[in-house]
Amino acid sequence: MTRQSSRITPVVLTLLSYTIIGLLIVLPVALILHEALRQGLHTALETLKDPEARSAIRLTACVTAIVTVINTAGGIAAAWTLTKYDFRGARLLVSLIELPISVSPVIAGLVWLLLFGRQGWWGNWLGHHGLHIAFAVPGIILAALFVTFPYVARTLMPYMEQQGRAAEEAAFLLGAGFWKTLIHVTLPDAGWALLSGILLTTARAMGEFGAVAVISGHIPGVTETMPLHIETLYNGYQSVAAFAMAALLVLVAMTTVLIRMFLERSFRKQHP
Amino acid sequence: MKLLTVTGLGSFPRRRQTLPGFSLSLGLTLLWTGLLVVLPLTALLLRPWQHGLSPMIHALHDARMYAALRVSFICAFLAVLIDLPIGLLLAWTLVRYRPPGHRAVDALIDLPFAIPTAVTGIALATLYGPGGWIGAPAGKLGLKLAFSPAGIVIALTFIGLPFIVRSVEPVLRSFPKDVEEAAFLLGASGWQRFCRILLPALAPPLLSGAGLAFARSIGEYGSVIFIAGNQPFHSEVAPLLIVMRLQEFNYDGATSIALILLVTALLCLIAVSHLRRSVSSGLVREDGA
Amino acid sequence: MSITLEAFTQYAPRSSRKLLDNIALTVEDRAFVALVGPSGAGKTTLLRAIAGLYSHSEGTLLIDGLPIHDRPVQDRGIGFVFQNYALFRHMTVARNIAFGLDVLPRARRPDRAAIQRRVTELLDLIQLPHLAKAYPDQLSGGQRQRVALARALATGPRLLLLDEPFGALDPLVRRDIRRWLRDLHDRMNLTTILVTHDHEEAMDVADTLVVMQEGRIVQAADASTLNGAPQTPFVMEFLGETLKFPGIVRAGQFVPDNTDIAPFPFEGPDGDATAFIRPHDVFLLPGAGQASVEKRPHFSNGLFRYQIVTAEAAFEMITPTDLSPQEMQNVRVDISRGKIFYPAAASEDPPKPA
Amino acid sequence: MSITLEAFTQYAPRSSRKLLDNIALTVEDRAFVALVGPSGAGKTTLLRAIAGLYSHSEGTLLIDGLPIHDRPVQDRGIGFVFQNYALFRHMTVARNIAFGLDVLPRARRPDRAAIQRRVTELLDLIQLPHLAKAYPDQLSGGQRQRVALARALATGPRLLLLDEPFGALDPLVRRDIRRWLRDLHDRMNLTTILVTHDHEEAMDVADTLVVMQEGRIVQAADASTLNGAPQTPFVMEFLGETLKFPGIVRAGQFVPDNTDIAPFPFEGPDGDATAFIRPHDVFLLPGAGQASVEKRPHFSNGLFRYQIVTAEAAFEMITPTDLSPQEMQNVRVDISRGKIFYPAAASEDPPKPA
Amino acid sequence: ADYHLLNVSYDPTRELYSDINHAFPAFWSKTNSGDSVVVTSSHGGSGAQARSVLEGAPADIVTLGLAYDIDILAQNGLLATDWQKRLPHNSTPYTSTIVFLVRKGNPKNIHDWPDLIRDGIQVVTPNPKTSGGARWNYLAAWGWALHQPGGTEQSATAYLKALFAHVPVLDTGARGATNSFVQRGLGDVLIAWEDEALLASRDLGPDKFDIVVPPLTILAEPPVATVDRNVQEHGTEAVSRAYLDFLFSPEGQRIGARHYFRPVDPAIQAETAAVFPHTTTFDVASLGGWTRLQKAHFSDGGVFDQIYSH
Ligand SMILES: Nc1ncnc2c1ncn2[C@@H]1O[C@H](COP(=O)(O)OP(=O)(O)OP(=O)(O)O)[C@@H](O)[C@H]1O
Ligand SMILES: Nc1ncnc2c1ncn2[C@@H]1O[C@H](COP(=O)(O)OP(=O)(O)OP(=O)(O)O)[C@@H](O)[C@H]1O
Ligand SMILES: [Mg+2]
Ligand SMILES: [Mg+2]
Ligand SMILES: O=S(=O)([O-])[O-]
Repeated sequence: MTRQSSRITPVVLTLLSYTIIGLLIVLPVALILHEALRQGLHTALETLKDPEARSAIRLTACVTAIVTVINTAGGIAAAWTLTKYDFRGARLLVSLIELPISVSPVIAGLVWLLLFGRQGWWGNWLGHHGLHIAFAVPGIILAALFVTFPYVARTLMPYMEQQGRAAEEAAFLLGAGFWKTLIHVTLPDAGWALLSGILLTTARAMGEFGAVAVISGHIPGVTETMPLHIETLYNGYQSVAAFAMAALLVLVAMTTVLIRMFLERSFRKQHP
Repeated sequence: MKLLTVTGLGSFPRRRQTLPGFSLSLGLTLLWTGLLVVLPLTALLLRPWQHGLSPMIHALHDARMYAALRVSFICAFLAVLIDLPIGLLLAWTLVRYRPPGHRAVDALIDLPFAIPTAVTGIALATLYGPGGWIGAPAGKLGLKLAFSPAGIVIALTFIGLPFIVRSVEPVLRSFPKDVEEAAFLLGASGWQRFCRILLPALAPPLLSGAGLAFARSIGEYGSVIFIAGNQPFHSEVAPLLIVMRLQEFNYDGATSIALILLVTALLCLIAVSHLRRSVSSGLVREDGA
Repeated sequence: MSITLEAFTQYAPRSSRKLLDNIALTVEDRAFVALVGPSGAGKTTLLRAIAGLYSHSEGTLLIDGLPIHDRPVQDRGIGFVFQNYALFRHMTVARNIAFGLDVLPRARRPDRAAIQRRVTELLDLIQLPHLAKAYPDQLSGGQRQRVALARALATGPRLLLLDEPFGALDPLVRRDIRRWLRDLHDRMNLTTILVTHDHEEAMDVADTLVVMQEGRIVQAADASTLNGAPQTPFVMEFLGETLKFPGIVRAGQFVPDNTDIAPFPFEGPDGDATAFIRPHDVFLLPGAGQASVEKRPHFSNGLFRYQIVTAEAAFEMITPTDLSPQEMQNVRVDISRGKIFYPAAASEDPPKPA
Repeated sequence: MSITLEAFTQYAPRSSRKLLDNIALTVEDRAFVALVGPSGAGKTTLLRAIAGLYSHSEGTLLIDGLPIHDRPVQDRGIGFVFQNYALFRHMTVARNIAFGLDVLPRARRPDRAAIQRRVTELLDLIQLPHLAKAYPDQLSGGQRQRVALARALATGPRLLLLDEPFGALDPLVRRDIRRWLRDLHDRMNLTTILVTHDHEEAMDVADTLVVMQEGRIVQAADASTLNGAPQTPFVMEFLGETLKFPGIVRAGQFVPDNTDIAPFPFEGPDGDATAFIRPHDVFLLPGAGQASVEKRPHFSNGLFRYQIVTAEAAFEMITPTDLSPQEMQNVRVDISRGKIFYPAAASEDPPKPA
Repeated sequence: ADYHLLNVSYDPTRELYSDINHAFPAFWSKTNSGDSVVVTSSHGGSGAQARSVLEGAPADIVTLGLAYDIDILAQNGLLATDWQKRLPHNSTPYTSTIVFLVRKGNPKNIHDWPDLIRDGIQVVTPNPKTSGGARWNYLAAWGWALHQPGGTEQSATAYLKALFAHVPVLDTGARGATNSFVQRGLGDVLIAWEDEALLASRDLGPDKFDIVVPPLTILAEPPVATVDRNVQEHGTEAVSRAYLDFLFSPEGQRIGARHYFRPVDPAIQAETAAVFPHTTTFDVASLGGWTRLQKAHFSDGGVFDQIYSH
């Protein structure tokens, strides 16, 4: 179908899009790596050994893990409920689940303050009972939970929708109960979509800034996640350390993206 | 999603679901959604009224808020407008031409989503600032990119790009080859095939991608504040104003603006989905997004 | 295993639309029943109802005399083969087949070796012993179909429900596999209900055919009853190529409107009526009329197909004899083996057989 | 419009695998040709090649004596109907049909009214005048199929290429629409090439059948030639239910291995051979042997199907006569109307007809 | 450690408190028989930091950019309203002033406040709504304008309006503004804390920046306090108090001077006089005091908002 006349178009369009990618995405990433390595790899790595840096990395890993587990579990339950059953109010539930995507990160932090800040509804009372949520790790987790809330459900739902219910019904008729069907039949088949949702959640949870900034209080070693610590470092004229940590986050982000791509590819190969 | 029918509301007996586990999974879903979304948003809904109507009325009379909303919305709109052709071009190149390195590029596209927004902000501000790799040459040409609304648009373009590409890509990939061939055999030129056959099919995903990018953009904070300039009435975005009100210990004001921002964002999303529905007339089978 | 439905009505989810309307059906133990009917007739719905895949229904549905939901799924002894197999794509063929055993509660689950043995046995049965390790996506349609069957048989069900299991297969393979299925049914003492929209297939394999239309059972009988005494024009038309000749019943005779067609005796009330007949039941009365006959291209099974051209219409007949040119001129048409239906019968009333 | 292919070889995109291998085929102007063959035989590939949808091929492909790529698409006069219609989902039926006219360069494009008229005309032709404003997703399979046809016909092509156009239709509708297509072909003086995997359909509608296997043409002939003188066992088997009896040719006789089957005279070289025969060409010689016969359930078109049980094997025959019980005992089987193929023929060599 | 202290501070004190936090434990264990203490400090725009504490950040000590931010905490019951009387010098261990940082060689020839509003000059200063330092900057300009012959509130407002018209970017904190000027090369002049400016010109880029001290500027007094409610909860009253005392001690004062914060101890003042350029200053009290200024200028709809409203 392609005639000689159109041989040139692919080349032009490819060059154009590669240029755009270069300017818009590669350049900022290159800048981050460039700044991080300005004083050599060794210095960059040294900065990551700083106790506050390490505690930021630890906190980020911990928050990410908790958030990913909770939102994955919730996302699976939601996707399953919404695609495998018919019930009234399903549409409303879908809208609610997707809502956080259109909520500003700042608001995502703010809403928790309204509940758990000292000026909020329950913050004082909880504080008196020794429970600190705002400006402590639980608050950060809540903010990250809110921001990454929809991703697993959103990636799973279209896939499960298209899966239909036949396999589940078959499993049911073969005597499998809810858990067995979910674990042995539905999830393995939706594996790729699930993983890609999890990776999105992970990436976003690690990198969240606005929401966490509102509720964190920037307490180094206690409530500073990596993105917040990057800001602190940058403001402390420790540009190399800041960019080294940023580069670390970028590398992790790239890894998740690569894993996602790889999974997708092997998935396509398996189910052509 | 099947449509909810209104017929026979409550006129038939309660039915059990075919598959087991309905109450369990619905319960988990409701608990999860209730605690993490409904509860905090309820707080946001109620808080502005806690001290009567006046904070909200005051917020509604605040020209600065309107200016900030305008900046947020216009910049987000422009960014999406820029993202649309770029996203379409990228998706097209990756899916159709599969040029050398397309896999790597495909992976790169998700980066804006994954890189922490603050890092994005610092990197872009450095890059496009007066001394930056791009900012310096642009400055010589008399272009001021960073610390102006143009900076906001740049940051939001960066943030929104993956949304467009990722929603167009699968539709483009699964677009039936024979439909294009049919058009070819009926004599349509390459351009005619693109405009009359592909574009209408891509319009719904483009729109929903645009809707998502837009919603994300108007709320964007981290990547914007570093590059925006943050001048009231000029380059101050709505989320920053919320933070500012908080800083003034003005919770009622902050929540009022937050609520207004949220409601406007939702209205925009609803408008987009309506638009999308009218664009996809005839495409009865929606693509589940 | 016997199945009894009485006044069984099934509603569409979240609506008051009836998918099945007042169904009465009894399936005896060890019967082989085929559900046939046009698309949308409710065949799948009925099959799924019997499997217990719906719950919002009215009326009686008894399996071996017990309401279906009274027993846990594992004890129901029902094997179900889905229209497009619903195999578990991420499991090997062997794991697919073993699934029903794997998910048994530990107390009742056979040990690994026993499950392995059962799988091997079933793989032999479906003649695919070499494919144990393959994934469903690597199989052809016919192979998938057999794997789905093996999976349904693994737990030793006594009732087998099959939803258009041969839909995706090519005609020659189809025949083989349906024979094999019938054989299996007989050997294993199963009760089998098969959904198909192919009436020839149904007649070939089943003892009883249940003809469905718009959520109701129009007629349930064996093949020769259905052929000899179809209850409604719909049944007649659905079960094969049918020619229709409108006419009138008068004084113990059916007189077709088309004068090239010979009237014939028929006992019934006077009035407008239509004769329905299969092309192979049409005979020619050479020299007795005005119609002419043309030979059509090759037809199957050693039969010939002729086009009969009358002044008013053209239609086709089928016959095993190769007509000579003189037999093809000035013919009159004999449709006395046809069935007469009165107009009302077209909708609801029980018709009188011709 | 005539088509000539000579030594035509088509490679898979970006590989050296041959999808079509050394094809030679001539399609006369106004011919109705059916391409038949099992799945993967290359039918679609050949049709697409003729439409000019490939560019990387070897050999000659001439349309009306000219290489296909020498003319712009609009001037080729080819209408193509895709297997799953490939309708434009976002356009109404009318806009779909008008598409080929809408995209003509302004200079050659008819004015709006003329296009409108043509669309109306085609909608009438396909008997769907009321559906002009409907969208493809709102149509049934049969309706879509006809819209696809109308769209292909809008620009007045002289060559019509159809890829399994009836795949999704139910058997009764299929017959009607294929008759209608044949009619259209005759009325509009088209040259038509139809891909199908249903040999009965091909025989019913086409003048010439082209049987394909693994990218090659095995035989191209009319239906009776194919039936009377199939070139290979594959052709024979592909064109209908076939029984196979191995045996040996010796001294002017074919002697089946199965002793319940009567030997019959056959002129050919001595050696191992196999007789292929259709079930309806089998006859019984009652009282002449050891085999017994059982009646099978109902079969179509007034025919009967019997199972013949010999000491060595069981197989089925079809006959229009209802056998009496004594005719069913101690029979010998007459297969003298079968065709004999020698082993080599099973793969490549041109066979000798029996 | 026996004690953990959290010092919630403002932006330009990162380096200062980093040193103090190192020095203090030794000081403490000397007087308290080996008790160990670890101090962490958190930095950000002064207003944002005050809000964190107000909302529940577990600060033992606040060392903020201006008294008003601590007043807010006091008004909400986190500490006594007379907190400023509890320590010497109005609880201000160091003072500072507001100065100009310009590019090396002062190419735009900037010497005094009027130079800032010349055509083509770009001024970098953070947002007074979110940054304490920015409020000092703002008030320095305001006070200077009032002190001019014939200076009135109108003329001062007009000056500020002209000044902010030259500001291309409003960062949220003092450090953000410094970064814009220093790292991203934005603007011709940065209005900054004296300590911030000295740090930048002497430590970050001796060859890149010059300091310009305007003849008349404000005396900035960033105060410190313990957060009573939190220290009671944490049981850290004594050690927190000791931390603040340490700031006033000679050692604390010297560390401050090392980071270009002006000591309040006269002895140390004399000792380090060479570090600090001489200038004339006025204080906040002379402008009407924080509460009045805050309300008139920085509250919603105040003078600062009017500057920007069209
Ligand atoms: N979940 C459902 N909700 C609403 N209507 C349904 C549902 N399932 C089936 N139907 C409707 O019930 C009717 C019967 O459907 P069913 O699937 O039983 O038909 P069928 O006889 O199996 O047809 P086919 O031969 O096409 O498979 C159809 O009109 C269908 O649209
Ligand atoms: N684009 C392609 N790349 C590689 N192989 C192809 C391609 N298109 C078709 N083939 C292969 O060429 C062979 C012939 O395919 P084709 O579609 O022509 O078969 P067909 O006769 O139309 O079969 P069916 O009846 O299933 O439609 C098949 O083995 C197929 O896998
Ligand atoms: Mg069905
Ligand atoms: Mg094909
Ligand atoms: O730290 S500041 O309050 O001066 O920005």
